Amino acid sequence: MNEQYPALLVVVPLLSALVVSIAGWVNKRLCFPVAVAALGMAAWSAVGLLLRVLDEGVIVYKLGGWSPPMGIAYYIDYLNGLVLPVVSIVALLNLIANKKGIEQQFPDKIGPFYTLYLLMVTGLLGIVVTGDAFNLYVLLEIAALTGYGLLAMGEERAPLATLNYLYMGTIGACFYLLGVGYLYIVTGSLNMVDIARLLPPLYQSNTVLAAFIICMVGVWLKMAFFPLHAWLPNAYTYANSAASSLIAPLVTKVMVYVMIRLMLTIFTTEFVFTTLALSDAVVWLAVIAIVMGAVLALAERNLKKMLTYIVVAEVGYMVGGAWLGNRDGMTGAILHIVNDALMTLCVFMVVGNIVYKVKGYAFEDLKGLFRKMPFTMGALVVGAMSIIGVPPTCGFFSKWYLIVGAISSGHYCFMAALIFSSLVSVVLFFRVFEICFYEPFSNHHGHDNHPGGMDEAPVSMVVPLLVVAVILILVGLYTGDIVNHVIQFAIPEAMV
Amino acid sequence: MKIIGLIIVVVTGALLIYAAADFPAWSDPASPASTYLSPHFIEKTMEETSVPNIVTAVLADYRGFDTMFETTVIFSAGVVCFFLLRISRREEEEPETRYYRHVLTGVTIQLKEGYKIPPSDDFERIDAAWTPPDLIIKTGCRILIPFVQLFALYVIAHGHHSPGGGFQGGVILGASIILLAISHDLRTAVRRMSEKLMAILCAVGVFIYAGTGALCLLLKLNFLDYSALAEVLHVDPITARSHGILIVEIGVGIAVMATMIWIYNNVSSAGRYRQGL
Amino acid sequence: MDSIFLYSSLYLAFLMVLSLIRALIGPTVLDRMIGVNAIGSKSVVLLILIGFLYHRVDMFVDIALAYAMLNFIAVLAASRYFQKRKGLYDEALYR
Amino acid sequence: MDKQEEKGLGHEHNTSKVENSDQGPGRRKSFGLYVVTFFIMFGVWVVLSGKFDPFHLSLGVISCAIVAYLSADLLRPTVRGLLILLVRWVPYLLWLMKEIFKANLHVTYLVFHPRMMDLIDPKIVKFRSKLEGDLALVTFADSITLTPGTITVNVSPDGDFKVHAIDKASGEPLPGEMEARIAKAFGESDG
Amino acid sequence: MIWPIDLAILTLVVVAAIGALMVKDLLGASVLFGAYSFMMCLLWSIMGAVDVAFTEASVGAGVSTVFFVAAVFRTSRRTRD
Amino acid sequence: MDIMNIIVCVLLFSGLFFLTGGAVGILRFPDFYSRLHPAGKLDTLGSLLAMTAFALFNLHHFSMGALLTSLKILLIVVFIFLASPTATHGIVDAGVRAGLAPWTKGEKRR
Amino acid sequence: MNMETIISIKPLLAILVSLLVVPILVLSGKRPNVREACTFLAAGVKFLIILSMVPVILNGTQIVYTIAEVIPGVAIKLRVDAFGMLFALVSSSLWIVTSAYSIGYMRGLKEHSQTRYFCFFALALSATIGVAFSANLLTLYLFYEMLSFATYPLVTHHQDHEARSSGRKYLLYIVGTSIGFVLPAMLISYSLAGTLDFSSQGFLAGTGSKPLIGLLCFMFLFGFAKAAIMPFHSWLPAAMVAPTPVSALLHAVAVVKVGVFCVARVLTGVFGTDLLFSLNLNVPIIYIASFTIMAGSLIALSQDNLKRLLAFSTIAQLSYIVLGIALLSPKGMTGGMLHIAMHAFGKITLFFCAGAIFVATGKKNISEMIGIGRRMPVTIAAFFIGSLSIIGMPPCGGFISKWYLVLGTLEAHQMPILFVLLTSSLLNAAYFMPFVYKAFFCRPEDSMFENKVQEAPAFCVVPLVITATISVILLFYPQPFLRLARMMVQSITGV
Amino acid sequence: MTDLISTVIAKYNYWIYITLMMIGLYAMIAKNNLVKKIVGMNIFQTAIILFYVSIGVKKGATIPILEHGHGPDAHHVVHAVDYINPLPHVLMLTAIVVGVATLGVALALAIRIYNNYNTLEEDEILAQIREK
Repeated sequence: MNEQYPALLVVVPLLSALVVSIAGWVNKRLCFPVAVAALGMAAWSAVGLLLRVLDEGVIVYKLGGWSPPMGIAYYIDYLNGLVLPVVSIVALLNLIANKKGIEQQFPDKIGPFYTLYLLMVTGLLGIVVTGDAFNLYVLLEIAALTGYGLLAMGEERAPLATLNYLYMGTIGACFYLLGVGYLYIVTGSLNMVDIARLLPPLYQSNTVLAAFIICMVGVWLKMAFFPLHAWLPNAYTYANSAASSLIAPLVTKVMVYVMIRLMLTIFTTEFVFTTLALSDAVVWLAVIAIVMGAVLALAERNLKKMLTYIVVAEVGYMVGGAWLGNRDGMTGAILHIVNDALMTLCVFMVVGNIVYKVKGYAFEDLKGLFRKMPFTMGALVVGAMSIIGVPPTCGFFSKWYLIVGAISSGHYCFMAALIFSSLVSVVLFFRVFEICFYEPFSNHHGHDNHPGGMDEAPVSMVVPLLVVAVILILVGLYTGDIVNHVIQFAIPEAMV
Repeated sequence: MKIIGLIIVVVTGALLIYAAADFPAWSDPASPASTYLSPHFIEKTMEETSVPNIVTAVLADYRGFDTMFETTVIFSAGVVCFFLLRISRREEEEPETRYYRHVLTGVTIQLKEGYKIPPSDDFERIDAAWTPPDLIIKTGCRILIPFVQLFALYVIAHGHHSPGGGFQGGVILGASIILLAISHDLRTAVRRMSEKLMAILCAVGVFIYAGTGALCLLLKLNFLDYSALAEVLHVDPITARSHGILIVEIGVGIAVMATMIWIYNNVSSAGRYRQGL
Repeated sequence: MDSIFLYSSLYLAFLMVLSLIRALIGPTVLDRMIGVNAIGSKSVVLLILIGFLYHRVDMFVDIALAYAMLNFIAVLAASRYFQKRKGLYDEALYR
Repeated sequence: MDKQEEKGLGHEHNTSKVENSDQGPGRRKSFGLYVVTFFIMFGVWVVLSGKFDPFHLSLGVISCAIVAYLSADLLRPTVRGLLILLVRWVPYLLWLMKEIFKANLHVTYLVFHPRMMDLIDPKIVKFRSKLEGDLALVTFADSITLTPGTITVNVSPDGDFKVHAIDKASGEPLPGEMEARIAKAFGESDG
Repeated sequence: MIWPIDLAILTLVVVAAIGALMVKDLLGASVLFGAYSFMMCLLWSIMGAVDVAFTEASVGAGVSTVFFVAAVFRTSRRTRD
Repeated sequence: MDIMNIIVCVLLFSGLFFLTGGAVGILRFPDFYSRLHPAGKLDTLGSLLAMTAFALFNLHHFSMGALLTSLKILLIVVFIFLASPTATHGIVDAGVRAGLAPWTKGEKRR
Repeated sequence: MNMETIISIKPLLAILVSLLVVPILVLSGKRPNVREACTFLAAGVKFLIILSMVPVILNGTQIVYTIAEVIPGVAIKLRVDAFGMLFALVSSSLWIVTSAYSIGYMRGLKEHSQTRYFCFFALALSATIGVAFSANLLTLYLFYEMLSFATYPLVTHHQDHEARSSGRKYLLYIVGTSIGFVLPAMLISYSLAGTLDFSSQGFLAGTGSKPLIGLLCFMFLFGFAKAAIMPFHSWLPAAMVAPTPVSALLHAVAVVKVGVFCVARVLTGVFGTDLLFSLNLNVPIIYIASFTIMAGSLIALSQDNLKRLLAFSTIAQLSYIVLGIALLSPKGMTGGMLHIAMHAFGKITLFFCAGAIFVATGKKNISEMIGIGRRMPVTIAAFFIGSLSIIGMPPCGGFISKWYLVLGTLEAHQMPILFVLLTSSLLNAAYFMPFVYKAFFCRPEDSMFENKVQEAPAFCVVPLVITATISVILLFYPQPFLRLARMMVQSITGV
Repeated sequence: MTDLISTVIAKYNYWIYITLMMIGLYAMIAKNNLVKKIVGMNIFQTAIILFYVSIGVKKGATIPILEHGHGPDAHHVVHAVDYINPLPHVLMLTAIVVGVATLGVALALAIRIYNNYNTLEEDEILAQIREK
């Protein structure tokens, strides 16, 4: 079975989604255990794959038994070997944490919800694991479609926001598809490695250049990179918390992964950084993305929306880091995929818990939460520290690499933007903490005059949250190992 | 917005035109796309899968994995439509007035304040906006539908030799039921193909596909490597591939049919299932 | 024969233009439906013609058949709209 | 043999004067219905498939069985109905072809006539048909639609026709000869 | 060989697309979108993509127009652009 | 050019002629109801003739497969004959229900 | 110079003790006695662990422990050297005392959320020791930030409007500067040198251009805003809204001393004396510090609120330390380092006294305390001793450090600074002595208190007596601290 | 001039796909009605399908279904130049399916929006949101 991990990784969630879908019509109580078992299996396979990659190097899995340029193949190398466990574990933890919330929000549609959830995870895992450019598009659409479904079930404004997301997402996916078509027209191949092999003589071609730009624009649309970010905040804010805490951590990050995959595997660093002279412009865009994300977040009086703008800023981090054009920047970007997924998960799960208990996430709803939900808020503090970039939480270390990369490539503006965004994050989060901490005001100190005592979310929601918080710190402490044993090999030698 | 749109369109269009300048000429037999991978497919498909329709062979075998997810896309669209639109009985406000129609005489009865007629053969429940189905349309469709269905099944079964396959057949099959709903009444169609059945068939269809793949996996070959089915079907591996393609096409057909009907039911009745288009 | 078929099909394309004009200028939705329906019936003929041009008419018959069957579903659906929506709200039928 | 089956395609009006009796939950479905449907379908299948190896034939059997199971009660064929179809319809169809051809020439004449607007004078003609069966009515209505300058606007189940005629000449002969021929084709003229 | 038809239909397709977007009535737009679909189907078959043409025929004629009409039925025909 | 081809051409051209009539008719006729006449009738007959021509042409190289293909083409005709009046009726019915009054002599075309 | 190093987990344990006690404290929320016993226990254990390392350090050995290699070339790493030992010793010993005092103060005022208070106190102490034992800039930064955030709930303990605005100010200054200045400076240093480990001669020597090094130097100097060097000082008076024990330990010992400790560490361990000398960077630092000393003292003169007065006094005194380090002369550096200890004991006594007065009378302003000496003689006596220590007069420890500083200025030939030192001592006297005078020697009719001895609870009084006593003892027996400081200076300058 | 015309004709498919794509893109950006945008989206998607199918076209080749595919002479030699490239067709089948799925979801969303706001015009919806 060890050999079949790459297939199992994607197929198990898919099959279980179908089983869950049927179970939703037969016996609703079966849905949750099946879903958890499937995601657990997927996580197990993902970790197993990572270990195998560490042992043996790149793994190629031929689907249908056809060898790569003919059939579709999975390539698991260090890059996606690292991202896979993150995706599956984030999905698993979030599912466990949101069981109660889902039952509360969709008592009649548990089956469809879990089905969509599992399909979404299938899509995301598939995107990460696949080695075929077109297969990636199909999986992209699975992740997107299920994402629309999950996101649209929320507040009153959710459908409109989601429809906008759908428009943007479709344009993005179609652009990607078009880019793949351009590559196909000049190379005749769809396999990523194969395309990379065929491309070098064609680097000067207009078509390849356009293919690259179109693919990038498509992927940027999907990941909400700055000028193309407009759909993200509303779509994530008004969604239900179980969906937003799955999608916010994973979708943008997986898209960043796709971008890095395009840059490193298909187009190779030589083309991206030597033949093209775009990296300065993109880094400047990233700078604007970070600054705008931070500033727009400042303007929000609503925790969830504020977090969505932080997500926008974080996308700027990763894109900028990847485009700095040196090893440190790329390391930072890849590391930040992992870290940002985890910390975004953490803060969105916190929002989920708050919504579960308080039924709101505007700043006014947060009053006195430190007393009411100490564990949840504790996790929020850890998540916030990570987003701010306080050691030893993991957020610090990716920021470290990004800044070092910025310094060594001379993009001091990018460094300044990172620092600025950290500072703004401090303001953002401590504004929230203040509200949670001070209000309602205790006018005369001395006695506990807060109404009500502790009113924490259920254990099943708090424990995964705390696990995430601990993971944030552990990942931070093991950054060195991750970089030395995994990321270092994920970046091609050619990149200095 | 219009000006922004125009600017974006002009910029993108310029980029695309710029790129198109370097394309190989249209319908050039020597273009890379025609000379790199496709000769293998064209020349080897018959040997390797014994399916004359190369598109079907590539679709369901060489790139069968894509197609599995394509089916999943359709399935998830169905689930999403259901998830978004279906108003469950709990949320649905029970109408004050119910309408029934006596089947034999066509007399419509209006019952207020929640009175019900127990389900019987004589009366059927109808909707407030019920319109009597048109005789010509109804009769015409009544006769057409079975043939449409037969044609759909033919398309699924003959995907190997002529254009078509699971997806097209499934769509036509679904369209036949949609035609029933349009020409008669949504209730008629739903009575024939109940919601639960559709939902389960959707999943079953995709399950047939993915399950075939998983069966190959259990038979110690890679996922979707149909030649593993040779053991089970007692044929040689190449024929096994051909049969495997048929099996997955059937799965696709079932899934697509059920999903199309499911989406139509939800969209046309806005999730209430009371009255459709 | 091929050239006859080719010119016939070009002529059919021209006829489709005429039908398309009706579909474009309306004035009511129903006029558009007539136009589109006419395009559909010409398409069936055109499909078979293309089949002859490719010398593979047996492959194109299926498509034409499917077309003939399904084309009228769309028309029925659109006409069904008016059966159900009659008098329900007074949206301008005319432009 | 089942009573229903004896009636043939045109004789349903006794039990199903009211339309959509096919929706009635209590409608009896006899086994013969399925068998007949199956064979009709199989005939069509053979035309469609064009492959006579056992594999494809068995697929055809399965498909036809599925269609019979799904839609036999929609088609509602009977053995006698089929025979009638062959024996009595063919002459009618030939006659109809002739009429259609005439109708088309007429309309084409109108279409290409430079002063077309003066020639046409649309009006709605109403009449009541003697026909009773659903299928007979529908056949009549469709035939009207296909023949000279007339389109059926509405048919009630009782046989009230509203016909849109493009000019005076087209509307006058209705119901006329066509009704009689259809009645004959469906065996209603003597009943 | 058959490229003249290709050119003709391509032009028609553009006209149909613009028409579908310009019509100030959603039902009309969906009907014209159906016409656009037909054209596309013809185009695929002209280019020899029979399977794609078949799919487009069954989807465009059988399903997506019906979906559009159903959605318009459930919402509104009104549009300002 | 043998006799068969001539028959085919005649049938095809007459079919195209009727189709032309249909296309021109729906452009020229003054109102919705009268436009249905060419759309419903001429297109049907035009298709019928053209299809017959195709069926005959296909039998040129006679074989079992060609015969079946011709039968299929005729099957299309059958379907058109079933579907076309139904569709026409559907459109008319919609027009009536939407409250469209028929054009009468002397009005402007619309 | 090479020092022997041994690897031992002890420094980590010293940090972890107070970290691990936090969950216990949380769990014991409803049982104050258990909670406070645990606090004491942790404080004692921590002190003992640190004490157990003293002989090793005095032998000239360093203790090293690597926690995790997070970035190539940079690990989260602990290293105990003489300077760190000195600082750790001071803060851990004072934690015990402060714990006792906290109990008295908090119980005396029946404060709310005492569990939270003790938890974050413990956290803050962990961070302080962490800073003391950091082996490189990254570790230093880690614990520095941890301390910043752990102190925030303590500063804003009262959760009222004033606390809120002070808390904001605190964060703005501390976190803003650390992220805005220290982080980039650290990263630039890393990309210049490829390492962040402190070394006795600094690791930046010979890497960057002169302006860049200068820029880095000032980014570090102001970045560690906990050192309260002007203009980044005003968080400190604002933070005085915290409960007095917090002010006492954190704003007289842990937090602010962490600031100057960091500055000292960076100046010596990152830049190195040679580099500073060669670029002549120490002179501006000296003048900035001098300015802060003078300005702080002058502002303190005009304060009526006792704690604010102490805060400005602290600002001034902290710059003594920076000044001492920046002099770069062996004597001056010794004096600066010693001043960490001496000022800590003196100032904590003063804060304890202020707190005790508040507990006993509820008064915060000096003008309301005329004649208080009769009511609380022990407290005010301790206050007197503490203020003597700050002024730098015998018989208190402060004298020694100031003496060394004066020697240092002479050694460095900075005569104007000598003047600054002397003037500021006079100013110190000018703002402390009137209070003491009024407290004891006012006319009975002016006295605002009944003439009856009524001290604060014993838990308050005993600690302040202890610290006052230690202040005095330190004059006569400064050996441990002096030796540590000298060792450190020797390792830096070789003298 | 003749050069230009021949370029235009030779790549007519590509120019038309660009035109269609831009029409769709413009509609998605500039149209105000949500369903119109969905129509635009579909046109956008079909434009890409057109592009792909155009890639596959091969002069002088027939449709990619093997002649004499079965029977005794099933294994006679097949020449790649005789058949149109099937791969783009396969890809585009998937893309069409994705298009239908997206269409269904988009329409479902539009219906939900209509239920909430009773209009499909984006500016009217936004005005309603702003009022609240």
